[in-house]
Amino acid sequence: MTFITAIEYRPLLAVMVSLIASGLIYVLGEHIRPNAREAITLIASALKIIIVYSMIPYVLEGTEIHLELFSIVKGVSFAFNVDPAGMVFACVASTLWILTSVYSIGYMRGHGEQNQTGYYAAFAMCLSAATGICFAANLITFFIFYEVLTVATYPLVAHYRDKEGTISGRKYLAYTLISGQIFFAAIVIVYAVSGTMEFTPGGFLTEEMLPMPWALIVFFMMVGAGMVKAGVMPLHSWLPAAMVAPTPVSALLHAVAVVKAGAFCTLRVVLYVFGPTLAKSCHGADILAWMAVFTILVSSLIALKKTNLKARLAFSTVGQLSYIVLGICILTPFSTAGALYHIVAHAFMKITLFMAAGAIFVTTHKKDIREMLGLGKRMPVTMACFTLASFGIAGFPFFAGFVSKANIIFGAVAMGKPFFVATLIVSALLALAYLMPVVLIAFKKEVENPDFAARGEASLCMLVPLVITAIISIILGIAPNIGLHLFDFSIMAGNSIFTPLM
Amino acid sequence: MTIIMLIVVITVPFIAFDVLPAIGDPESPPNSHVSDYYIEHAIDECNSPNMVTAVIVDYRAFDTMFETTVMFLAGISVVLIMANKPRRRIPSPGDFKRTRNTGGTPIYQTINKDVMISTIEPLILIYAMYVLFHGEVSLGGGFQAGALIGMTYLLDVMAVKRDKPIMNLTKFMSAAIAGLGPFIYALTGIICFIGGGLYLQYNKLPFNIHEAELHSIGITAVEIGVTIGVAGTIITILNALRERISFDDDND
Amino acid sequence: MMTTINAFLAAKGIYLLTLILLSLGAAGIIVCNNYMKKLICMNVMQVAVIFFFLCFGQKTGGTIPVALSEVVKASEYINPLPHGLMLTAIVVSLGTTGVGLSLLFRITEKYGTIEEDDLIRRENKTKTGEKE
Amino acid sequence: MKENIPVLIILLPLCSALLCLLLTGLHKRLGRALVVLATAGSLVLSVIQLRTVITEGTIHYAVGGYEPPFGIELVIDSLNALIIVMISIIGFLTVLFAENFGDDRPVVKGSANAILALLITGLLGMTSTGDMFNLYVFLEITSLSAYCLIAMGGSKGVVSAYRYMLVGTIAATFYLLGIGILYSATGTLNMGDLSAILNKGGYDDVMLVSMSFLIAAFGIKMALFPFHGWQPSAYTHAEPGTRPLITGVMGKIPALAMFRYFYCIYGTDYIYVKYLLILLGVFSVFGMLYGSLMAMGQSDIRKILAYSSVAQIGYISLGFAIGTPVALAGSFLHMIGHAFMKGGLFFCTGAIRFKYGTVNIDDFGRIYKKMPLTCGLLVVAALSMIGIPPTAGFFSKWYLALGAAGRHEWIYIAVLVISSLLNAVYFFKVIEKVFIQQDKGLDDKWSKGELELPLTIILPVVVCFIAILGIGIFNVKLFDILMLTLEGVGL
Amino acid sequence: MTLILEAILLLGLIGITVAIIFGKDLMTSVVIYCAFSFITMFLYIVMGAPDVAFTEAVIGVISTVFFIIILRSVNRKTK
Repeated sequence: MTFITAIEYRPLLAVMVSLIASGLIYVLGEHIRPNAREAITLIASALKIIIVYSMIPYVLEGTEIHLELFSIVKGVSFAFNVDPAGMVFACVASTLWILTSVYSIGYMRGHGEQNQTGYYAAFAMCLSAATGICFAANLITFFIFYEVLTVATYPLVAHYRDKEGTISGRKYLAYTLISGQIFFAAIVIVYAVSGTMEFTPGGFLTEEMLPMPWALIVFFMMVGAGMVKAGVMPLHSWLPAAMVAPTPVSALLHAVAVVKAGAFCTLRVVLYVFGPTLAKSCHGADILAWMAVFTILVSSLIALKKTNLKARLAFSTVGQLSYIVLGICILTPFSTAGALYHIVAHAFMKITLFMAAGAIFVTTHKKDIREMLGLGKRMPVTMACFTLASFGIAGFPFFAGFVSKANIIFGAVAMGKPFFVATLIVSALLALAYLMPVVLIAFKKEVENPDFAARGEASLCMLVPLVITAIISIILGIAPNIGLHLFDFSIMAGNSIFTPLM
Repeated sequence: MTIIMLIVVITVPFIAFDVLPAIGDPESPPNSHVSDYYIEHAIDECNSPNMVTAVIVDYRAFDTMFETTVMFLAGISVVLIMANKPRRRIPSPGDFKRTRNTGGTPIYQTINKDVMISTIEPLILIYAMYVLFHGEVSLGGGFQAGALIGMTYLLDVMAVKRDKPIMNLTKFMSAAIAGLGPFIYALTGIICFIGGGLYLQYNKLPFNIHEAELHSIGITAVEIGVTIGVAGTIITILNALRERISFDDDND
Repeated sequence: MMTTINAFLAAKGIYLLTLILLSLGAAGIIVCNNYMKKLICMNVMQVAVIFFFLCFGQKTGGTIPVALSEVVKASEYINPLPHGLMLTAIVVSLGTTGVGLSLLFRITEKYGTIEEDDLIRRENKTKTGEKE
Repeated sequence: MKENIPVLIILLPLCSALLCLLLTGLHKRLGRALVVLATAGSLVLSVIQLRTVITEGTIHYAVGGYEPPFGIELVIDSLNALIIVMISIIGFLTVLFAENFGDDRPVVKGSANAILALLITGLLGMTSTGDMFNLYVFLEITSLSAYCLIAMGGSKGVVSAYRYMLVGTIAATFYLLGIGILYSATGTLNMGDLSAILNKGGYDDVMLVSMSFLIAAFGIKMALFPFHGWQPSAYTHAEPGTRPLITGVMGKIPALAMFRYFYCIYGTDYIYVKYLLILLGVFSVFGMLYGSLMAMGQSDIRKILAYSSVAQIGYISLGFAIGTPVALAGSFLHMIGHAFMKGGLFFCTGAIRFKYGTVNIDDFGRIYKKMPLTCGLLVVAALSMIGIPPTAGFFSKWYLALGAAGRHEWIYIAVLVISSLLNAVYFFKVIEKVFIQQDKGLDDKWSKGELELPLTIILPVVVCFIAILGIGIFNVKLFDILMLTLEGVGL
Repeated sequence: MTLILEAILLLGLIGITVAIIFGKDLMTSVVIYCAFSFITMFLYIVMGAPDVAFTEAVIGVISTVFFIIILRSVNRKTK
């Protein structure tokens, strides 16, 4: 029983819960009724939430939850370590899983999708991998889950089994596998020069281990994996292509697990492997920050031109994720906390937007923004949530996005980088520019669109999660610390990295 | 061109590097290190004046067991390869048929059967027995004996009309018998376990006689195994080939 | 004169000839177009390597390795070890030849030819209708 | 009896092979039952032997009671013992699996089982022997049975077998030539004794010349890059029931023998060693790239797997070319892991062929619905080939890369990365076909019973599945066992 | 003296091999190969290996018979 009750085993349990659920769904899925299959998903996600939340008090107290299972390769163990940064991501992922699951049930049934068994199994597997990424204590454990995530996402991206799905699946694999293999080579080099792989706040690599040109090369070999998943330009193009998948998958990709895993990877590499000192002295952080700035601006401009709602949202994600990367690369406690908190904020806001887009698609089969004239009449609740989330993305005060962006800006100011500040402000305006038209078109009063005459929201399964996430994103803006202490965690993580350097 | 290149590639290393000992030098490593032991101890350890026999069935008996197995393996390989039912040939060029009718007198008509069967074959068989049982004192051994028996069968098949040799073995039976030979060999080795010895350690055979005699018994048993194996294999291969190809042209 | 030739042969000559035989066999396997000839060349090659082993087993002034009396001196007998080894090698070569010949027969039966170039042509022709 | 285990492991399959035909004559199924029993017995004994070796150290078994260098010696160290377990497992599974293929005449069944058992014997013997010439005999047993099994795969198989036979005989002759040189220089055939003599010094030229012949010989036998010509067609057309053993294990054992010569016998002190290492490295690098590139162009799954074997053998010899203990351990982990991956993939191919009679990947559309178990293995094995954690392939690659980093051979790491990406291209092509392509509506040739396949096919599939993941997750255990032997070996 | 004899015999073998490689008639090749076996046997005796020679004598006959059996179903002429 100690296995269940002992606090050290909680991270393992959190990973195993969804892994077992995934296996069960794959093996039993075709033989049991859909209701039973989805019950497995829901039960697992509820369990996962309980397990993850139960660790919050310990982490708040500063207790180290450390679990070493066995040696995974000679000299390195398969180990979990729960720290504030990982906790932030884990809370987001597990909370959103249950919401997404409920939403998926509504979406998949409403849409009459094929291959639902495989879908739920792969979804659970992704969540398993994401949790593993949060709690991994060293590079190799991290890499294992990172690759599992890559592979498990592939069937989701290629869900429709048609030509388009195949092509975007290939694109996804090409980007992630190549970067993953390069990441692998970098891990080998890091292990060879330093002899350790444990994530340490403030990094464990030093300049003596990796002299200058090598440091920069290895830095980008490692960060590359994060950049691909986080969609930093020029490595972003798989993300819009993956839009062909069903909307819950997009939600997973954009909000819950995949791109966040990329951002998280960047965080781990920059701050826990290289550390601020080396990242700065090898200029890796600077270059990466400028790439993030470029991405933020360019992706917002591209988003302006897209008329497909999901594509527009996808480019919005590309830009927003670069906020996180930028926050990390500014290398101050504030900006780091802001970046971490942006994982939370963006997750809730973007998932609202995607769920809304999915709800619109399922009920009205509209994808193009220009066809949504007067949609507000038909789906007022959905569109209201969409509006709220749009404000959040733009970074209005009292929305979750504001808190994180403000922190990143504080950091940029502290480091004396006015251009970054300007970028953040400009991009907020651009975000308004590409999201507001949707709202305005939908709520345009003068025009009567015959398609949207009668009122008709999506099914409750879809509507409820949507409303919940929208409300959460407001609550998090007003009281960032409520309930889960996510903001505290972010601050703790920032401090733990930078305090030793002060 | 290829020929010359290959010759150069293979021979040059030997000319360039002086790696081989002079021929006939009694002091050279291959002639002194291990083999002196064999020459000096073959008689007292193995009770076998023929040192080659001592080497192959006693000192390196393990090799020879697998050598016999290789023969058996070759036999059943041929059986297996030939056992495939003939399929339709892809082209049907005329040359195939033409070459089959090369004409001439069938072999069995050119041979005096009486001389063959009543004189030559028994002689060869007796010689084979001699070679088999005196392998340890004079030239030859199980392998040669087996080959001689196989040759007798070959002659027999040539002398009488096909399908009517004295011992009409099917290829299945002969292959099974060929397997028995190496099995006898292996069994001899296993019997040594009973006396508490290692594999093929003849002096631990569980018989209550002098050690040197035990070696003789072991060697003889093993030689019989080799003989059966080799003879069986040769007969098997012959049978298998014969089954698919008309050995004589007596069907014309 | 005689001794020089003898010395040369002992040091290099015999080895050289053996190796030339071996390379001829190998080359025959490669350049011959006919599968039967390839098989014969394969045998030649094996024979050559047997010579190679027997070469350095020779001993000047030694007799064949069958003991003539109870007391033996090592220098009086030719090294028996290579003989033992090569007996095995010969047997193996017979086995290989047997298998090779039966394979050859199957090839003839199926393709009607044992010339390599004809065979490749016919193989390509039947690529589609292959039955395993 | 316990001290006789090393030789019993070899004897059991041998005796079963020798008696198989006789028993088949008595009753149709008796011979096969004997072979199954014998391989199972040999598997049990090999596990016992592995435990003994780990606790008590290397076993030296002098056959016939003659002390080496006068008699033949079997040497079982932890490395050998592990490989022997691997051979026994795959051999046993293949014997079970082969039941479902080939025609049913007693002659054919009996001889085929006998030859399979002899192939296992040969492989086991090659692994455990400590005598150079004995190795040759086992090499010939292995090759002859392989020729025959390849020839059983139809008329194309016969041609491939014939070509393999010619090339294989060249290899065997080169091997004899190599050991002839060694014997002529040292006068011994025992590997331990030889090693002692060679390491006294003064044998540099002998080592160079003999090693070049041995590299060519083993290169041909293991299908190392420039010598791989026979391999793709032979692997493709081999008898479908025995293909897992031929493709999974047969190429590895010559590699093990090469390792023995290179590191255990020659050591790394002679002056030519670095040239030989570079030579081996070049072969492996080109092999890895060439094999993967060729595999990308194929549509017959057997050909894909055959070419991928060329690449995977490159991984193994890359470890030898790097030469540090860690890299060597990586090589052997890959050897063991790859045996299960490639064996497993061919079990899958055989199962699909058994059920639907096709080997072309274009026909594989959506078969995962009808054969979930087989496709599960297919995916796991393919991921392992690419090197996705936590499968076996990743960890062997890890140790190889670590070894390369330790010697600052950055180019090898780059090639490892490129090669795994190329692997990914063609394996995801197969996975795509299996999961995404439209159903071709092939008719099921086996629809008896509840299960998707007969039990004799399901068992190998499941065992391989477990083994690939198990070797991956518990690789450190294997690594420690390997290190017992490899600790002082290498650079 | 034996060495010179060996050398002469080896040269003969090389000649035979060349004849086999360039011959146009397979039957000739096989028959020459029989002669090759015979010379080989002789050479073994010269080298002091009567056991090997004995074996070679027997095997030479058997393998020649095998060759001839197969040759009956194969086109004799070659390019």
